[in-house]
Order: sequence, then C-alpha cells, then structure tokens
Amino acid sequence: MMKWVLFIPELYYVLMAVVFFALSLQRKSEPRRLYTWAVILSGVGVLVAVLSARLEGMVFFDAYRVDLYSQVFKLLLALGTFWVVLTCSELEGIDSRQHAEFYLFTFICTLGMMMLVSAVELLTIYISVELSSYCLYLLVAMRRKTDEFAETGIKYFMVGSTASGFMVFGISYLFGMTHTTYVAELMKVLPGMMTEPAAIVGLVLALSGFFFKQALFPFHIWAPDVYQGAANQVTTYIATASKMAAAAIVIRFVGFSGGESAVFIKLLVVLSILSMTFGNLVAIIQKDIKRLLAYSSIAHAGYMMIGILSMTQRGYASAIYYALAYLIMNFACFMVILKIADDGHNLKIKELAGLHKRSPLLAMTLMLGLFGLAGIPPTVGFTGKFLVFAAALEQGYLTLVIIGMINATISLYYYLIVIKAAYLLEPVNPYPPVRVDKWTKSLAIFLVIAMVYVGIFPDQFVALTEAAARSLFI
Amino acid sequence: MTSMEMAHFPILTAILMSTVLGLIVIMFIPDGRDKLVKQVSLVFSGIGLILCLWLYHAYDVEKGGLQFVERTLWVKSLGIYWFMGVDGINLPMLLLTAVVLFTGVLTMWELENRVKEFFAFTFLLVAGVYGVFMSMDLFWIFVWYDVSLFPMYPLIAIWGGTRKEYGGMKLTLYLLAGSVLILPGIIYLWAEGGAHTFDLFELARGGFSPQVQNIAFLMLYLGFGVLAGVWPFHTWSPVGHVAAPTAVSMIHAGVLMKLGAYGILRLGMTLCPEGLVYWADLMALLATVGIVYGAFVGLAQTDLKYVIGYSSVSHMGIVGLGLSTMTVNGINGAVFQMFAHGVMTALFFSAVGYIYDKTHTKMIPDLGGLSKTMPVASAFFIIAAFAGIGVPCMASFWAELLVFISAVQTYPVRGIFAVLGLVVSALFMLRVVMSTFYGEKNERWAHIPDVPMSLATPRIILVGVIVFFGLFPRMILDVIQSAVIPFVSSL
Amino acid sequence: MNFMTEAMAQAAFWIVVGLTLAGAVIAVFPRNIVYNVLGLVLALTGVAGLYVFLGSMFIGLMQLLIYVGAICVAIVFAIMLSRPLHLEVPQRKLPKVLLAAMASCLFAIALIGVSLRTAWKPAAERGTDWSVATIGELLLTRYDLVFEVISLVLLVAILGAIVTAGFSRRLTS
Amino acid sequence: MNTLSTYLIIAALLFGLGLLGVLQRRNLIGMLISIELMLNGANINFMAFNRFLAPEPAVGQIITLFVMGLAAAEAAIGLSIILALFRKFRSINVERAQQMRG
Amino acid sequence: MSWLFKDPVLLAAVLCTWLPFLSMAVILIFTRHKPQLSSYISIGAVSTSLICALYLLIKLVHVGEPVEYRTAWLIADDIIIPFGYLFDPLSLLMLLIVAVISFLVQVYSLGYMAGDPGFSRYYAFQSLFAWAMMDMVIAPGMLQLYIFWELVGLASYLLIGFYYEKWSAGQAGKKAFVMTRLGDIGFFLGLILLVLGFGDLGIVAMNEAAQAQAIPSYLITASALLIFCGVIGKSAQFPLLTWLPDAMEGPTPVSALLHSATMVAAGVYMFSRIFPFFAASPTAMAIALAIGTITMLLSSTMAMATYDIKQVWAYSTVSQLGFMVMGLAAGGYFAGVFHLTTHAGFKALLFLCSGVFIHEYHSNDMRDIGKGGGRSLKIPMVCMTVGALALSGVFPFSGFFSKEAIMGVLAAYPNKIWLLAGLLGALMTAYYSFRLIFMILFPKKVDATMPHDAVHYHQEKDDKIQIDHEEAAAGHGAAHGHGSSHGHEEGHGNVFWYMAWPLIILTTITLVLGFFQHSLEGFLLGHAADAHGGEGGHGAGHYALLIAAVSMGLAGIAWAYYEFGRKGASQEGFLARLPKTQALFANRWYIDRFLRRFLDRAIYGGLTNVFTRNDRRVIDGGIDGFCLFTIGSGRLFSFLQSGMLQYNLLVMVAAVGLVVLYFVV
Repeated sequence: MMKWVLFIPELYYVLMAVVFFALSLQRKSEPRRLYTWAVILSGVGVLVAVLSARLEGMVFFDAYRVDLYSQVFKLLLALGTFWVVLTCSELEGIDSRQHAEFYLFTFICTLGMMMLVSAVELLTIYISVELSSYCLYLLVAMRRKTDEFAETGIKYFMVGSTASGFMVFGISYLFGMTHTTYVAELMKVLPGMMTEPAAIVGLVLALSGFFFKQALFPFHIWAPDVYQGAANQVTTYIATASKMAAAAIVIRFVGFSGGESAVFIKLLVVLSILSMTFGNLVAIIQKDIKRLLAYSSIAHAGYMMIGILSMTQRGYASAIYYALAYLIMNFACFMVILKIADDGHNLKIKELAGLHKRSPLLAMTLMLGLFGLAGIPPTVGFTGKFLVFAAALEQGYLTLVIIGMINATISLYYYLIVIKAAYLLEPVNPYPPVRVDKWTKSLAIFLVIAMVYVGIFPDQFVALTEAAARSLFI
Repeated sequence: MTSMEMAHFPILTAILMSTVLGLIVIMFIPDGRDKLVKQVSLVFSGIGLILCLWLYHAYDVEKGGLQFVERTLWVKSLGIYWFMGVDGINLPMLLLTAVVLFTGVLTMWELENRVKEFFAFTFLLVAGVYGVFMSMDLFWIFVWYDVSLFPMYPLIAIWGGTRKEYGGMKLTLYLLAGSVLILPGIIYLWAEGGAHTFDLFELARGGFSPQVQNIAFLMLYLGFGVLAGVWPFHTWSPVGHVAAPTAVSMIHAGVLMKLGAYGILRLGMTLCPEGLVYWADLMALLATVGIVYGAFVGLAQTDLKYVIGYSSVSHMGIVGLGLSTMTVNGINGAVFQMFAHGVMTALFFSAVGYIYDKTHTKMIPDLGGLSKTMPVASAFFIIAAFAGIGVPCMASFWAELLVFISAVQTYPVRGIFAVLGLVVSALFMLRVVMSTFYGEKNERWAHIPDVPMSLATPRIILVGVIVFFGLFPRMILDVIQSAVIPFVSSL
Repeated sequence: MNFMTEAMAQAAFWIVVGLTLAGAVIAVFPRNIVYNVLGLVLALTGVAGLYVFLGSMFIGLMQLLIYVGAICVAIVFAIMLSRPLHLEVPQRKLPKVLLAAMASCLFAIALIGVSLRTAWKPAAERGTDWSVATIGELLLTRYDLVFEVISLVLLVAILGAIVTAGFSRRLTS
Repeated sequence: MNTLSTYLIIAALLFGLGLLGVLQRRNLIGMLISIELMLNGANINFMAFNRFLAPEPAVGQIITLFVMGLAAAEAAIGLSIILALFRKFRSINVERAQQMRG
Repeated sequence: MSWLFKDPVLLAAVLCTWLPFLSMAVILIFTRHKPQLSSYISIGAVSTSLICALYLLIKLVHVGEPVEYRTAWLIADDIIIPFGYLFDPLSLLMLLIVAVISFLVQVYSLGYMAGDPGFSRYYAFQSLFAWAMMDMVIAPGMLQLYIFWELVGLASYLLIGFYYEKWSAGQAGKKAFVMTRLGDIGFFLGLILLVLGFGDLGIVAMNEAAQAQAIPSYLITASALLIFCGVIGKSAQFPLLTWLPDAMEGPTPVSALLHSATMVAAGVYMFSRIFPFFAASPTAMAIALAIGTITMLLSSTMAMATYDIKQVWAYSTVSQLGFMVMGLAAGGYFAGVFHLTTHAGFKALLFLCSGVFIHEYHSNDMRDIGKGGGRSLKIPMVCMTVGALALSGVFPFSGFFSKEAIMGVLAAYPNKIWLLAGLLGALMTAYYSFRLIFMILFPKKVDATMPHDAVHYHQEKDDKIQIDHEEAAAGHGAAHGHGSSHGHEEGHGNVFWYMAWPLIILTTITLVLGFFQHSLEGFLLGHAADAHGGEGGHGAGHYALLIAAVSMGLAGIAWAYYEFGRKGASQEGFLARLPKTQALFANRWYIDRFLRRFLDRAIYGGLTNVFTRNDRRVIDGGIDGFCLFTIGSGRLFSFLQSGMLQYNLLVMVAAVGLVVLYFVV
C-alpha cells in the first residue's frame, strides 16, 4: 500500500526503538557502541525526515495527516533528537547501565512527538502526548546520583499528570460540544460555538495540557526544577525537541477557535504577557544556568504565543519560524553547557569564567546563542521575534508587542550576565580545559553559521513556514 | 531605482563588506599574532575609508537624490529589501564612520589585552553602523542598529576602565531598551502601511493617517532618542563613555550616537512628517533642556570623560533642536553637527585616551599642568575643546550657527536659551582645559613621554578633518543640502 | 411495575452516585493511605456502575478490570513496598488544606457552572449501535493507530517502571 | 436524575475532589490516587456525552477505554518514580521534595 | 587660481589675510622645534601683510565707493554666508593699524620673548591673531565679522594663557573668553534677529537699509542693542570690563597688541563699522553712550588705585575704549574712529615701553621699577612719557587731537552731562598716567645698589590694600613667566634694539598722527567731509572747550606731580587717605567680586549643583532604581516558584479555575 510511505519517518523511529530495545537486552552495556549506533541511526533519521518532507496525504482513516506542517515539525524533531544524541558522547548524567534505555526512551519520545504533530484526531493526539510525556517522565527520573535532584521526577510527573487530567477533561467537553474527535470537523464546527462556555472551557482545559508541555505560565511550574534536576542531555532534549512538538500542537489547538472569541484571544494575550514577564523576571536571579534557561524558556513560550495568538497564517508561520529559531539557539546554548559540564554536573554561571580562553569557539557559540535568545540581530532569534511581532502588529496588538520588547530587554540583562561570565570573568581556580572534539567543533561551527544564516537570509525559511502554516488550514 | 541604476559596482555593499570581511579575517588569525591583527584591521578600515572617500568624490551633488542604489528583494512575504543608497544625509555619516574607525584602529595601536577579540568586536560594531547609514529598508536599519549596539557590552566590559561592568551593562541595556520602541514602531508602520513593505521610500509614498504618524513618530523618536542622548534619556552616555576604552568611546560617541539622530531623521521624520509636526514642540523642548542641562552638569564633573559625555549630551541637543525646527537650515545644521560632533568627540576621546593610558587617571584634580609634559597630547584636547565650544573655522561652528538661526526663528524662547547654553559650555570646557593642562608642571606625570608620531597620526587626521570642514564648510554642506532641501519640501 | 422499576433504578442510581462520591471522599480525606485505596476502589466501582447506567456494560466491566483489578492492586503493592503501615501519618497543615479546598471548590463549581450553562445539543443523527463488536471493529479500523500505540505506551511504562524503580535490568555494568 | 447534567456534575465533583487530593495530600501515593479520580471524572464525561449527545455510541466508549489504559500506564510509571524516590528519601512525603526552589 | 592673479587688489587682500594663517599652520605643524625659523616665518608673513595693506590703502585711497569681493563661504538654503573683502576707508585704515602694530609687536617680541620655551607657539598664536583680526577687519558681512571676531577671541585666550604653567594665566584666559563669549551671545542673537528680520548681513546693505529706514525701527533697536552686547564683551565695557585687566597675564607684547591696540578695539571697530545702522536707533545710541561713560569713569578710578604698571594701562585701555564708545554713541563717527587710531598707536607704545621695564626689572610693580632705576632706560622712558602725554591729551601728540574730536562731539550733544563726564575722565586719565610716570621717574628713594635681577615681591606685601586673592593672583605680574633663562646679560644688543625700534616708530606715529586729522577725516568720511567741514565742527567756535579739555589734562598732570613728582612728595596719592575708596577702586568696584559670587552661588552652587544632583539622583537614580526594582521583582516573583510542589500546583489550579469561572460568569 503506497500510503504507508507517508508513515515512513515514524516507522523508522519505531525501528530505532526496536533496535535499542534489542540492545537493551544485552547483558553488558557498552556506552561507546550505543552512542555510535544512536548517532548513526538518528542521523539517518534526519535524512529520512528530510526525504519525506514533501509527502502529503492522510492515513489511518483520516486520523493522521501528513502535510508540510507536520513534516516540517518532524524534521525539527528529528534534527533536535539528532543533535541531542550527538552530544551524548559523555553521558555522565545517566547510569551507564541504562544508556540503552535512555536512547530507547528518547527515540520513542521523538516518535510520540512526531505522531503528535501529524495527528488530527483527538484521541490520537492524546495518546501521542502521553507517550512522549511518559518517556520524558522516565528520562527525567533516570538521572544518576540524584540525591540533590531526586524530587525532580516526581514533580514532573505530578504536574504532568494533573495537566493531562485537565487536558482529558477539556477534550471531553470538546467531544461533548462537537460530537467528534476529528480535528478537521472540529475546526469547522467549533468556531461557531465559541460563545458556549463549555466549548471555550474545553479548549482552554485541553490547551492546559499542551501549555504544560510548552511551559507557558502558569503551567510552567515544572520547568525550572526539571531543567535543573534532569540530566543535562535530557534537559537539552526537553528544551529543544520537546518544545517543537508542544509548539506544533499548541498552534493546532489554538487554531480551533478560528479567532472567533475575543475573550479567548485576550486570555492568550494575558498568558503570553504573564509568561514573558514572569520568566524573565525570575530568570534574573538565577545562578544555575539550566534553571536560568528554564525560566528563559518560559519567557520564550510567551513570545511564541504572541505569534500564535494573532490567529493568522502569518502568525502561525512566525511561530513555526520562532520554533525553528528557538531550537537552534537554545541547542547552541545547551551544547556549550553540555561540553563544559562533561562530567554531568550542574553548571553554575560562574563556572563559565574564562571560557573565552578555555574554548573560544564554545564561548562564541554560547554568546551568539544567548544573543539569539535575547533577540539580537543578526541572529536567528531576532528574525524570529521580528516575524512574531510583525504578525501581532498586523492584528494591531501594539501594546503586547511593546511589552514583548520590554521583556526582551529584561532578558538581555541575564543573558549578558552569562556572557559576562564567559568573556569577562577570570576563574578563581583554573577549571579543567574543555575537551572539544572534532564533532563538537563542527557542530558548533554549524550552529554558529546556522544562527547567522537563518537570521539574515530568512526568505526561504519564511516561505517554508508560511507554506507549512497554510497547510494547517487545508 | 531602475535596473539601469542598479548596473554599477555595489560600492555600498563593498564598504559594508570591508568590515565584515575584516571581522572574519581577524577571527581566523591565530592567537598571539597581535601585530598582524592590528595590521589587518588597519588595512580593512583603510579600505573602508578609501571607498568612502571615493563615494564622497563620486557622489553627484548636482543631481542629488539617492545614488549608488542597490535594491534586491530579500524577504518576499514581508516586503523586505536589501535596499541601500547614498544621499546627502548619509554620505557625511559614512565618511565620518570611516574616518573614526580608521583613527580608532590607529588609536588602539598599543592595545595588548585580547587584541584579536577587540578588533573583531569593533569591526562588528562598525559593520552595524555602516549598515544603518546605508540601508533604506526599515528592517535592515533595525538589524544593523542592533548589531552596532550589542558589541558595546563586551567592548566596554572587557577592555573598559572605571566601573566597566556597570557601565557596559547600563549602556547596553539602556540602548537596547530604546529598541523596545523602535522595533514595534517600525513594524507598526509596516502593518499600517497597507503596502506591506519595509522599503522606506515606498512606505513614505504610501503615507499614513495622522493618528498613526503621531504614535509611530513618538515611538521612533523616543527609541532613537535614547541613543541620541536626548534628555532625560542621556545618563547612559557619561557612564558608558567613562567605562569604555578609547576607541570604543570614539566610535560610540563619535558615530553611534549619531545613529540615534539619524534614525529620527531618516525614519521618524521621513515617514511621519505629521507626527513630527505634532511632537516638534516636545522635541525642541527636550533638546533645549539637553543643551543647557548637559552644559551645566558638565560644569560639575571631575572626570574628563564625564565632562565629554555631558558635552555630548549638550551637543546632541543641538542636533535635536535642529531637527525639531523642520527647516532646511535646521536640518542642514543638525546633519552637519552630527558629522562635526562625531569627529570632534572622537578627537576628544582619543586625546583623553592617551592621557588615561599614560597616567591611569582621568580625574581632573589628579591631573593638571599636563601641557608641560605632553604639549602635543594636550593640544589635541584643547583643539577638541575649542571645536566643542563652537569656535569658528572648526566644523561644528557652522552646524551650530545654522541650527541656532533656525531655532531662534522657529522657537524663539527655546532658541535663546539654547544659545545661552553656549556660554556655559564654553565655561565648562575651558574649566577642564585649565584644570587639566594649565598650571604648574605636575611632577607626578613628569616622566610621561609626549604622544609619539604613530599615535599622533590619528589625532592629526581628526584635527585635519575638523579644520578642513571648518574652513570649507561647503565641501560638506552642499552635499547635505542636496538631500535636505527636497526632504524639507516633502515634509 | 414500571413505576417500581423506575424507582428502583432511581434508587440504584443514587446509591451508585453516593457510592462513587463517598468513595472519592474516602480516597481523598483520610490520612491513612490504605483507607484511601479502599476509597478509590469504592469510587471506581461506583463509576463502573455509572457506566452501566450510561448504557455500557462493557466499559463498566473494563473499569472494574483495569482500575480496580490492575491499578489499585499496583497501588497497594507500592504502598507495601514503600511505607510500613505502622509509621505515623504526618499532620495536616490547615492553611494548605484550606487553600487547596478553596481552589478545588472553585474549580468544581466552575465546572458545574459550565456544564449547567452550556446548551448541550445532541447530534442530529444518533446511532444506536452499542454492540461491543462495533467497538472492536472500530479499534481495528478507525482507532487502529491508537490501538497500536497504546501497546507502545504500555511497553514504555513497563520498561520504565523497571528501570526507574531501580531494579536495573542488568546486574553489573 | 439520570440526565446529562447529573453526570456532568458528578464528573465535576469527582474532578474537584481529585484536585483537592492532589493539592493537599502529602502522601505521594495519595496524590496519585487523586489523579486517578480526576481521570475518572473525565471518563464519566465521555461516557455521558456518548450516551446523551454523540452520533456514534462506540466512540466515547473507545476513548474511555484508552484513557483507562493510559491511566494504568501512568500509574505504573508514577508508582515506580515514587518508589525510586522512597529509596532515596525513605519517605513518600511530598513535602520532603522541596529542595529546588526560586 | 588665475582669478587671483587677474586682480592685484584681490591678490593683495588674500596675501594680506591668509599668509599669517599659513604661517600659523606651518609653525604648528613643522617648525615647532625651531623657534628662530618660526619667528622669521611669522614676521615674514606679517610684514607681507603690512606691505599688502599699505598697497591696498594706496591703491584704493581714492576709490569712492567701497570695493567688495565675495564668494559664498556657505550656502544654506536662504542663508548665504559670504567670505570676502570689503574695502572702504574704515576697513583699510583698520587693516593698516592692525598690520602695523602686529608687525611692530612681532618684531618687538623677538627681543621680549627671546629664549622663551614657547617661542614658536607664541609666534603661531600671533599669526593666528593677525590672520583672524585682518579677516575680521575687512569682512564684508556681519557673519564673517562675527566668525573672525570669535577667532580673535580664541587667539586672545591662547595668548593670555600663554604662560600656561601659571594658574592665574589660565584663569585669566578663561575669564576673558567666557566674558567676551557672554557678550558674543548677544551679538550672535542680534545677528540672528537681523537675518530673520532683514535677511542680509552685508555691512553695506545693512547700513544703507538702516539709513533708508528699510528696516523697522524696533528691529534695529533690538538687534543694535544685542549687537552692542558684543561690543560690551569684546571692548570690555561695563559690566563685562574686568576681564581685560586680568588679561594682562599674557606676555606684554600681547597686551600691547591684543588687549589695547587692536583686538579690544574690535568692539569699537564693529560699532563704527555699522555706525549708520546704530545711528538709526536713538535708544541704542543713548544706552551705548551711557555704558561708555560708566565704563570710562569706573575704569579710570580703578587705574588710580593700582601699582601694577600693566594694570594701569589696562584700566586706561578700558577707559579709553569707553571714551571711544562715548564718541561714537554721541554721533561722532570720525571722532571715535580717530581716537581708535591714535589710541592704538600710543597705547601700544605704552605697553611696549612697560614691557621693556618689566623685561628689565622682572617686576610689574611701578615702585619696584622706579626704585630699580627705571629712568635709566632712556628710550623707553621717553617713549612712555610721550605716550602718557598723548593719553592725557596734551597738545602736539595724537591723543590731543582725537580726544578733542570726541569732546567736540560730546559738546555738540544736547545734554552736557556727558561732556562733563568726559572732562572728568580726561582729568583722571592724566592723573593716573602721570602718577605712573612720576613714580618711575622720581622714585622715592633711589637704590642704585640694588641689583636689577632682584625681584621685590616682599614689597607687594606692604600693600595694605585688600585685594581679592583671585585678583591678587591675576595681578602678580607676568614677570615669572619667562624665568631668567634669558636676560640682559647677553647685553643690550639685538634684543634691546628689537624692542627699542618699535618704540621709536610708535613714538613717531604718536607724534605725527594727530596732524593728519583732516586728511584722515576726509578719507574716512569721503565727500561728505568736504561738504560740511568735518563732524564735530570744533574748528573755530570751541576754543573754550579746547581750553577746558587741555586744562583738564594739564591739571591732572599737575595733580600727579604734586602728589608723586615733586621732591618730597609722599608718593601715596590722595587715595591713601581714603582707604575705603581706595579699596573700592582697587577691587574694581567689586564688580569682580559680584560676578564671582554670582558664578559661585548661582551657577556653580545653584544651577549646576541642582542639575548635577538631579542628574545623579533623579534621572540616573531613577533608571538605576527601576533596574533594581526589576531585579527585586524577580526575587519577589521567584517566591511563586516555591520548592513545594503543591503550592505551585495550587497556583496553576487557581489560575485555570479562575479562567474557567470567568468564562462561566
């Protein structure tokens, strides 16, 4: 059946899961070999995602749609996964006996998220979300020597379960209102019902589950603790790949309202503002880089929301672009953190001291990444913000955009603190030199180039995201 | 803007690339080759200077208008263009940038600490400055604007002096806070413009409703005003300048502050003429307050760089006042002042830089009697001070003359107050000159050598520029005017 | 007769409702975890009853099977693994309970409000096919993907439980 | 009575009670139990809508079925994490888990 | 460049004005370390200027209409600032004066400044001055005039502060610059007013328009008054007169050239330049007259109380400038200009003579010079006496004629009080001039054994007069300036004669100039002069006045002789018996103290202080406070993220609950 071709990326990830399931059954764990396998397989995964990017069609009785929108996100997911796997050469945060399971859960999680972005049926969406969430719960809880951070797993789990409780409850209302679980029909019917409390509450509750994944205020509460407490690679994965899926599904769900309800939009505006402001303000006082980036991710969920809540094609496109930008620059930052803390400990800001001497390349990558997060040109982060703001202003949200910019300035402050540590501070005791292998080096250079290139030559990327956003509505 | 005009050597891109390439080349120079880094920097900044001079030479004043246009569609869906061109307003600014960069590189010839990074950041900064001045597309203007701002942080925080971390942080945050209003302002205009283009002139042609103009102009004015040192958003300037290393102060006070005024002129006034009319009163008021206030506060400072910082506030007030008059001469004068003040401040900071490098203090009470030990170094400062006072036959005199004439015409009371500010500025400049350079030979600094020829060269160039355009103001004013007259008539 | 059946059904219904809610209360309030589990069992059984009232014996049975049979047993095991029963139970903090009560009351009231204020409209055409066969058929056609994926979920859950609970699948590294 | 809103109210109450449990129980297993209650609330909703509104009676049942399955998986994972925590802290009191803050 | 050579007049003008500039540039850039060469370059340039000026005068003396060359220096929309040359009798005369005195002073400086470490710099600044002054003099438009006016001020600043290692010199330079700047602001505003109201700042155009009443009278009055502020500043009129005495900190030749003969006279020159314009506003003229009078009287009294030889001449300069302003303001165009001319000669002479004494005795104090044997220096002594006689308005000397001319104008003025003031001034002038002469000539006790080199600072401590320390600092002569690296051990050879020749030439001029009154009058007033026989018309009918004026002068001399000259004179003067008055005079009527107080209280203590504090506390503090507030609120919000899971959940649930409730209600 030709239709199965459409399912190839997912199948490929299933295959990977199977491979690692098999590997996990070995008596002896050989981290290096696992790593090599993982890199190769996930690298091919990216290739598969690229090759299948132009596929289009419906499978599984219209429960699963393959279109540009989903394929773009799948590509981003595959890319994020690949990058994360690539940084796993020193997977010190996780017991070496469990490396196979680590890769297994990572790939299954990616699979879940890939299905999430393609699913156009509520039950499928729900299952996919849960699949990826469960993997993440497990990955977070896998951290070795976790005395300090033992509570992380349970916090993540409890918040996540509660949020998914909200989500199911919300979906039940949506089901009650529309009598269907198919997104296509939902999108037809729901905008006309936005005056009914149940419809809008259902939407809001269902969105809570996704906001949880996106770490939007007030569903962010897990983020700081999890970012801090999870193994560095897992944090990286959560901060990059998992955010892509969340963005994709939030865009899809917000689109349900069809922009019909002003109150709903107002709610999103409020959430976006709160998220940006809260994230940025609290990030200022952080000492642990991962925790800082967690708060910054809360803020970024808010920025992304600005694009989404404009409810136009341009808005969704800008949010997709923003997601892409966020993936690249956030990963750049995390990669540097991973490489510096290669023994898997949690990096404090002050430990970056003297980085410009220890590894100029990593320092530069970090700087560009942070400037990108702060929205400074010519990095991709700026272009992302620009597009998002353009979409919002097209709908006339001037105040919102100004608040967003104020927040960007606040965020600059703490990013600068990190940059200062990397470029300015001299370490009190000399830290061990950073080992930068060839792979890391080329990855860093690639990221730097990508951040700048996508930032200043955005045309084709914007066109791509707009095409993707268009396919949301077909 | 026809294709025929496009068919020429993309000189503007070449100028821009001279810095970008310089940056890249510097980055690939292996560590430890400091001398080479400096030479490469000099070569690339020299290329930029030569190209700018050629541009200045080749610009057809008779024809006026936008020349050397490069225009390519950049981002289709948003209507962003790679649109660069030169007219009488930005040509002097480009020249200024090139001169200040070149002299700045020379000034930092003795830098020893992290040379490579310093020049890399400096080139990045200047790339941004060039970009802002050349671009005629709002998107690119903003991009380059921010590019020119953020390297300030490392430049100040790493190589700076007094309270460098505080100063760097304050300056960077403050200036980028300005873009809090600029970016929404730009996009707001785009969204309201209907044509959905960021092309400056196309937007201007489309026009906006008065209400939109009022909002957008205020946003652009305040946003760019921060960088232009508009009172009361000026306090970053002294603090930042004090903290910054010499060349950075030069570039920053000399060129970067002009970006603010340029932005107000190029974006705010071109796109929102009615907004300008609406807010001109406020502009004039703030500018006047800035002129007088800056001078008075400068009077009380004990740090050389603080003094210069406040004098910049005062002088940029003159620019603002000129712009707010909306007359040909006001704007002529403002643009001229931008140029003149740029060169003058660069000279100021470069003179102070030498003194600071040698004495490791820039507190006026610690200095004194420097003329005896380093007459040439002192002479540079004193010349700059005279340029700052507005002594004739220095470039800034003409600018101030034009601005004040139109200011008194348009806003008599504010104009007179602004003119009175000149006395105070004379007072504080001379006070500094006297306390620093006059008086008994200070034995503490007796051992310090005078400026060697290599380090004097950049300063001599700057003095030369000041005096040359002071004696032959038409050399630059005609150019400026070729753009300002049509500009004002279109207001 | 009809009336009797009706009344009995009514009574049964309210008993089931009462059972459910009482079970829920027991599941939440007592500080002894074993009571909670028993309460949960009660509540879940009640819910199973409600499913029957809602016309689906099948789901009611599944409820008993999965929830009461599997989940509750797992919880009991966990309790036994984690915490000896004789250890004292921690004291409650009143402010926390009050705040929690307020928040959840708010939530519940809001939800009740939603369900009462919404004009629920039945579908225009309503099928009457309640047979389990249809469910099975749908599971293998329309919900095929979900059906496959949930096996993956369960695999993950099992593997994860083993890995996380610390019983590593390998004895040595 | 046996109407839609009765069921919806019951579901809401269950959900609320579950929420209350999640918010105030210190015993992690207690919290997990409460989460199960919340899911049951949602399930009642599905079933009720299925009974009173939906065009196809099978769909709601299937959803409920899957939610149950997921709840089981969730419980398994949750319990394993709780056990892991217990082995570290020798406690399943959630209030012990508050080292990370700010 | 061929246009330059086609017209010899233009060529001469360009050479005349721009050679000094060139010389300045060359000296500053190339020959800084070759003092002799520098001086030759500078003197070469200025002597060329002198020749050119002479040539121009001769060439153009009979041209009736003003000759004007102009090119657009700056074209800014409707404002065209020309650069060019305007040759009319006045400018030609002034050009010559400037050239002559510059030349003489520069030659003189060869001796006076010999061996000074800043020799090259000195000549560079001299060239700067010569360039600026000459360009100012022959400016065809007010803006050019203003521009070079400012530059002249710059040169003045630089030269006053020439001995920059002296604190007081720097102070004095600053004071001079700022005070003249204050006046210039008025000038500038006046010009702006004119530009806006009238549109043309060409001198010829302005004058014609004013005469033809083409400018509304309120505009003339307002702008004339504002422009007059420039005169007040530059020519040290009341109330901005105190900078000039302080300016004596500069080397004496500088005082001679800038601060007596030429630069300070620029104000008066400018007044006469647009005399018809001023004349069109009676109000402005009246105010100018009053100010001139006040200045003249005040500064005369000041001159009576000082012992510093240069101070005396400085006050005298102020007073004579006031006198010129009086003459002009009373309508005596020629009288004012004539006095300006003669004054330039004899005042330069006086200063240069004093310079010789100072150079010789390293002291500014006239008692020291007297005791040191000042009269033994014959040439300067004679020359100085001649100068003093001219200053006092004694017959054959130039001062007599010009003073008479002004007196005549004042006498023709309806209100005779101005005449009385003028006469009183003449009396005081003669008194203080000869007080000085006699004190040097007849020192109380000639101490021939005292070596010349010894500097008698201690004697200054004898001064019972309380002088503000500020002025005291300014008042201590320039003698320290050039140290003793040079000196007269080299013999009175070249050095002496470099200094002597200019004196002799100037003396000659002083002696002769007066007799050219009528030809000058004819030249300046053109045909008009022939028509009514010169203004003031004091020819036949005013012998009474003539006698009165001369007798006033003689009376002053006699009085001075009585108190200082005759044998056994106490040499204390009548002021010594009036300590309060003496203090008043010596402290410059407390004008300085008032200004200083004003500066301290209102500017430094008041506005500056307020603004600075505002800047630091309110504006900057506000920003910093805002930032701290932001960080603080971050800390505050971080409490939301307590470690306690359930509290966090509570927040989340409450938030969602509220939202849901909102949609229900």
